[in-house]
Amino acid sequence: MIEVLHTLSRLAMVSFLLRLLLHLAIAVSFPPLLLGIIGKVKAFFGGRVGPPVLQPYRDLLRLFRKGFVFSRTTTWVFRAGPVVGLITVALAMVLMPLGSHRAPLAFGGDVLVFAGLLGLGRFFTVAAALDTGSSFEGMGAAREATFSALAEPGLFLGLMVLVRHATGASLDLMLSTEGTARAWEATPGALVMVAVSFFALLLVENSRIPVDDPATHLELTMIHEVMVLDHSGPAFGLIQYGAALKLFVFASLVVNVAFPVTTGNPEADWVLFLGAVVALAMGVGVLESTMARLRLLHVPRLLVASSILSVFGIILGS
Amino acid sequence: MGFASTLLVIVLLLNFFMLGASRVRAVINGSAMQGVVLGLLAVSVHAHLDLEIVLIALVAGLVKGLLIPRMLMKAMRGGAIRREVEPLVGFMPSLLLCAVTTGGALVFSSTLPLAPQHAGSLLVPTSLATVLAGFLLLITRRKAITQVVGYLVLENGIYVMGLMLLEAMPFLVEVGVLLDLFVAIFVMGIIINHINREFSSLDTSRLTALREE
Amino acid sequence: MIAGVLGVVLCVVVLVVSGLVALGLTRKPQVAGAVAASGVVLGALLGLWPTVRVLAGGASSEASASWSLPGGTLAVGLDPLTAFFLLPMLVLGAVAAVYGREYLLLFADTRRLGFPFFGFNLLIASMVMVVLARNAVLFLVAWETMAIAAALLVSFEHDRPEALRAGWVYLVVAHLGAMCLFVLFLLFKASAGSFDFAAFAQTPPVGSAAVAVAVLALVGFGSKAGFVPLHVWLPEAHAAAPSHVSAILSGVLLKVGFYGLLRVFQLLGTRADWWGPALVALGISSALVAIVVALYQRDFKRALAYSSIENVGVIAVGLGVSFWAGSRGHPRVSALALAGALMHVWNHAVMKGGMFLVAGSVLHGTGTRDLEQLGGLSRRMPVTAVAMTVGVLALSALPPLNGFVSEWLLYLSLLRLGADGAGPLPLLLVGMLALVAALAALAFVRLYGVVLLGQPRSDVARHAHESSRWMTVPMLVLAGLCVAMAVFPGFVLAALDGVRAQVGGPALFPADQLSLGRLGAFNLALWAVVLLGGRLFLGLVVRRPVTEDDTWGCGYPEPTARMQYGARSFSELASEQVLPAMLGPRVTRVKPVGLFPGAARFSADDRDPLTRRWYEPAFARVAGWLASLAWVQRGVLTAYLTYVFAAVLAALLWVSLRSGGAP
Amino acid sequence: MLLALILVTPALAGLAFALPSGKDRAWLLPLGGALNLFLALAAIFFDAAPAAEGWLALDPLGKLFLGFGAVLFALLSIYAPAYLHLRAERPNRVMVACLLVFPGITNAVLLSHHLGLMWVALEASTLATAPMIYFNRNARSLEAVWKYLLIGSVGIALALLGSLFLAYAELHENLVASLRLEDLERIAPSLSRPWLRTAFVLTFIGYGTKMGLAPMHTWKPDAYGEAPGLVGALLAGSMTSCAFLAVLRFFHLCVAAGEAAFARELMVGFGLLSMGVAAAFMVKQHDYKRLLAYSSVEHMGILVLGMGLGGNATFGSLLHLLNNGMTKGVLFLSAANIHRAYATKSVEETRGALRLVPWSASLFLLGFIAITGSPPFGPFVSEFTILEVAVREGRYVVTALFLTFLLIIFVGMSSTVLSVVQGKPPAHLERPHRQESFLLLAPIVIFLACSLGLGLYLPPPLEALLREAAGVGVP
Repeated sequence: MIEVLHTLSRLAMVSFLLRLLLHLAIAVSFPPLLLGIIGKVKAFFGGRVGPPVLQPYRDLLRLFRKGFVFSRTTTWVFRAGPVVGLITVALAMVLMPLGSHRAPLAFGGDVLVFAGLLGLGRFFTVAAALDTGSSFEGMGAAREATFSALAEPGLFLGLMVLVRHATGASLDLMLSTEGTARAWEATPGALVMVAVSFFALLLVENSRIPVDDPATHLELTMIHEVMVLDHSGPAFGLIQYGAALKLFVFASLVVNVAFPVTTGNPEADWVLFLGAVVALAMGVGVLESTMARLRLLHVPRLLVASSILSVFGIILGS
Repeated sequence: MGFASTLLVIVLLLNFFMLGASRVRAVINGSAMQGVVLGLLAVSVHAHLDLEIVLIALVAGLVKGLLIPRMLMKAMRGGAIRREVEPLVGFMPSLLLCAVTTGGALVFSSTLPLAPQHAGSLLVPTSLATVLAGFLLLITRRKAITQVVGYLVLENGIYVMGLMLLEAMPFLVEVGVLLDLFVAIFVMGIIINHINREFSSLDTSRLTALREE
Repeated sequence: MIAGVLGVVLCVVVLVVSGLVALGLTRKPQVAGAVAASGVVLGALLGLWPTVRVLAGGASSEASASWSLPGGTLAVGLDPLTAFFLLPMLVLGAVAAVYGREYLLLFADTRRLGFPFFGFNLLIASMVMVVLARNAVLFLVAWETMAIAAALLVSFEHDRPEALRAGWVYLVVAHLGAMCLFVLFLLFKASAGSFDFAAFAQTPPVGSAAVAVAVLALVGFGSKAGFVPLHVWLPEAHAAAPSHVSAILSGVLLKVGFYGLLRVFQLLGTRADWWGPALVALGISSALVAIVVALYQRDFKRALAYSSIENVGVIAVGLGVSFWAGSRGHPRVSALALAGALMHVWNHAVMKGGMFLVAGSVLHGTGTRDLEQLGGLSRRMPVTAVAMTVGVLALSALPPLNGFVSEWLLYLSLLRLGADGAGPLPLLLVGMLALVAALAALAFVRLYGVVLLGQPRSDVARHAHESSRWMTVPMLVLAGLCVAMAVFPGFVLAALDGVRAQVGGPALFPADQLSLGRLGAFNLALWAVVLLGGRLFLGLVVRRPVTEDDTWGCGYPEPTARMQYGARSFSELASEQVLPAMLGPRVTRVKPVGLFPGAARFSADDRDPLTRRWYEPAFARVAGWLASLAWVQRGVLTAYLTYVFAAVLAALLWVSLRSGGAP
Repeated sequence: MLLALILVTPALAGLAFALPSGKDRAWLLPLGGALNLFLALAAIFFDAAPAAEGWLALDPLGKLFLGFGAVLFALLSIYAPAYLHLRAERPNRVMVACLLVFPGITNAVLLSHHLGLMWVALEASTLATAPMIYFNRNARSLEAVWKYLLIGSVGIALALLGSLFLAYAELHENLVASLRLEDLERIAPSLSRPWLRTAFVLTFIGYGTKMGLAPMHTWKPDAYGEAPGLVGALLAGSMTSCAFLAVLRFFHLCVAAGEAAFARELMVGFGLLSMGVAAAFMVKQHDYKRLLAYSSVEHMGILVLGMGLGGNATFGSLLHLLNNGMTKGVLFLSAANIHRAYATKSVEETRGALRLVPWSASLFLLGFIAITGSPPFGPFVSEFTILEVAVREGRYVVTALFLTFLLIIFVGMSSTVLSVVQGKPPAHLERPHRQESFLLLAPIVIFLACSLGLGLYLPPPLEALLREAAGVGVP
């Protein structure tokens, strides 16, 4: 009897490990695809063929094979920027449930750690930019730091709405399919607000149009891209990959809130979830193709608007 | 009592005289006269004269009527001034003020109960009115000497009050008071002398260097 | 070692005596410094043992002796609340004393050092005495000694006008606060009949007197803690003081204000409903205003000082939420918020103390606090750079450092409040706190970048030198404490248990304790991962070809250090374009116009907006009113005599009126 | 022995007048100070018997004031020779003589149990101090002494009128008109009320002029500002205390007569007015000696305010007298040292005294901290005691005004004092050009030690004396 139990538990362990591996594999491998999809959609709208969807993977591989160029001005901070930037996003990813799939790591209050990790990553990215001593990178750093500071209240206010119907204060529980579904039933209005607010957050945090134009070539109008100008080779690869990962994390956040659907079948749920993420990416692509970048000084209004949406959400949700 | 009352009225009239006089000499003379009248008063208000009272009357008359006025006259000649030109408050207004304060003194003293032996006496109102007249002289005049006279008149008023208490006050204290008065005016005289030398004038309105800006 | 409160009293004695000896040795600064600093270290060691024992759950102790002073008794006590504030005093005091000896000796050629050494010891001693005192008169004596010692230390470099002014402003605010405390304790006395705290607790004031006491405590102690709008002394003082003193001011002295608040609240016994919301309102407004202003400061230490106000605000919010939630029946929330607030007291002491030491080291190495003169220091001051990295991350409330842990507790409490459905208003607090934290991160990444990174902006920065070991080791000790407290929050929480109970807050729920432990583990893991990742990346760098070149200037061939983004340009977007102009710097621009433009000019005034907009005009107006009274004393003797005359008439009139007609 | 207290130092003054050498003459001062202190202490400890048919007697109040005055004078007399040595260019015959006469006269005020004698002595003290104020012999000091003399004489004349009214208050009730304190206190309950009240008002204003209560304070900034610091300290400490005692004597009669209530109100009113007026003029004060004069006005206000509040505040008020006197000693003497180093009293030109005269400047700074009522100095304890009564009696308006004025005064005084003490000295004075000698500092240090000592520890015998004098037991 006991052996059976042992075997069962061992089986459970193995299946758990397998599921974890699958989860991580998807989380690690899928993100660059989103960049490819967005690029493709924009190309479509621009009437071009555009690079293949898998181009981001090739870019990354190419970058990782290159050597480094470091500015003489820079110190260890410049080298730490990409590393810490990637590590923090990766850990944030670990805290994030993907659809109905539980997050690999969860504990009470980890939602705050999630925000903290993103902040830490941003800190080092910005510091690395300042380490170059370039006026352009300094400018980008200032913009990035300012805008993401203003975006922070929106994130927290949205979380406050979600925690109302969650069973605990971990990201895993707050974004669980059941919890979000319950919230949709109780206060659909609030959830719409939060979903929109989080989508705006996604655009800001990932430097998408209308906040920033990742494809522009005029440094003076850039935010994120100008900040990483001096990075090269594998370091730049880390940054690019980190950016993809971050997009994926935020896409998951939005999808978790906006699309809390589960079939009960894990495999089907993966398809459902990734499909939703891809759809979101396409949506971003469409948006980028149809909208112009906002004037720099109008960006804060967008951020404040997103916070205000969450405030409405709180009021509706309570 | 009739005599005493007459003297008191004279004291009051002298107050008006001093406030209305423009010549410094006249003011000093007025105060001298007041001093003499006060000496007489001391003798007249008291039914039983004893040595102490006579002595004090004598000393007071001497100091207030002779010694101090002479000192002031000397200072005046030193300062070569004759008139109180442009007093801070004109002569007519100061006379009016004096009338008002005298009336006020009468009213106020009517609220103070008197001992039977002083019933009907004008001593208290005269005293208060003289004190106030002294104050008026101090406040409305520019010349140092006139101000000293004002102080003297003020002291005269107090002396009138003291007359009611001559029996009560020890002789020593009375003499001490008079001595203090004399020394005070003596010191003031010295200072007037210095003022005269330092500022070549006895006009105290120049003494305004010490002030808040 | 002497256990119990007498051990701490002995510590005070050692501090004062060593300080006096140092004062006597004014002509031999080397010796004086050694005596003073070793006095502090010795005193701290003497005091630590009883303190730690009480924090570890040992019994409280009291002692009392009669004192021939009206109302005074020499009553002292050591309970968890005292020990809680005592610990950072002793630790930071000892560390700062060691640092300060070296720091001050740099001035040995130009200044007399006897007083600064003595004053520092006196400051620590009086602070210790403040938390020990159990008698209002003794408390006030210690309290004002503390203020005066601090003010005189602040104006140490009094030939600089800003230091002189800082000392003056500090004295004035401290005096205002002390007056509130006078009345506060007198109200206690009026109901208790004695100045002893023990009697206060027996028969505390009730009704409107209790309200008055609480309000006076909020003003009196709040001015010490630095609540807006009574914070104006704080940035000036912290910037002007020698850096080890700034560390003490910010790390401990501000917290003494909280000690006072908590002690008075404890003595008042019953907790009024409005305390919580009042603290929250004060706290959040302080935090928001301060961090917005911190963002554009040009002076390194002033920026840190404003951040101190922000942190004080966060602590107040924590206490307020705890009180509020406790009275509304949310014990779990209350416990979390209280734990967060208390832990933040310690965390902030360590991290801000460390940061001020860093600022001192930078000042020492370059001779300037002006951010626009700094830059690129991490190459020339590597150890300072490491300490600053830790401090900046901790102050930005980022993992894996201790500042994050306490703010984590606070946010978690608010999340729980949201989960409990406590109405929208407290929940909006989360948004504001998030903004505060995000702006703090912005402010600190700016400091970090402008001081350490990029190219030196001036010759002094180009020729900066690292400080000696006497200064770097204290910084590293505090940085190490920051890390340790982040990785082992459970220990910290356990040490707070006694004071938690004394303040009357509920214990942290087991589930939350568990989460806190996991957070500690996560922090440890994060350290490990980041260090490992860094190691791997460096391995990669070694294996790949590396080229060194100039920074890419976007095609511009000759970038200079002056072209870098500086302190002002970095914060320009936030503080001049986005955030409320009322709190922003006053900017004067003369743009070149026309065909033959005249001289263009630009200046930004980063003084405190409240000082600039409220206090200076108000003071000027009152001074104007008073000056217009000068005619009273215009030197005219006859006028003076008229006053006497008028006084006589008025008094006589009053007497006759008062006694109904006849006088 | 009491007679000796009055006569010994004036006798020395006679000697001083006779001595030809100014330098030797100055050394008579410490001798006089020591003798006076010795006699005073002996009288206090051995409870000297009444003298001159009971006109002179030593009650607890007298003991307190006598001891205080003697200590103050002794310390000032140590300072005096060194100071006069600095001012060797000025003849000091009159100065020394007057200084030596002064304690005799003030002792007479303190010891006399006859209100007439007390008046005579107080008037004499005015006259004796006038030459001291005129020590500098320039136009400014002349103006100061003129105002001092005239306002002071008018005030004291009012006090005489008041004394006579009091005598009449007895006479009116068919009592023996006597101005002896013992008689008066015995028959106080049966005095004629209207006369008594008017008498109190007149004497309060009269002696209040001498104390320097607003609005009769106007002579004070001029006299204190122009007199040598030594004289300022003597006036602010000793002379004002004599006038205060005179006020107290009359006040006690009112209390004994059951007329305390109106007297208290009057005192509270004038006390607050004095503090307010002082506060107004201490903001942006350009002359640091005038600043000290206004500070003296403020503290006279506190003294009568404390008396007016009554109860334990009486004790506080008497304690404050000591504290204020000692602290004023620190302030006036250190200000005098600073004045000598800079040769100007203007705050604008006096900067960075800590660099130029570090000791005096430090003492000046500490004196300022003490006088503004900061613990751990004495004035804090006494002000706190007074405030306590105000709060306990629920007189919140008084409390609020008291604290507001104190705060304004602190703001004004601190900005002036700090800018004198701190900062950079003017360029032409960069080097310390005159050594601060021991004798110029030691008395200041002792004054400060007294002020600090009274803030940290009130010796039980002194406390007992204070309580006895205040007529209050241990609360």
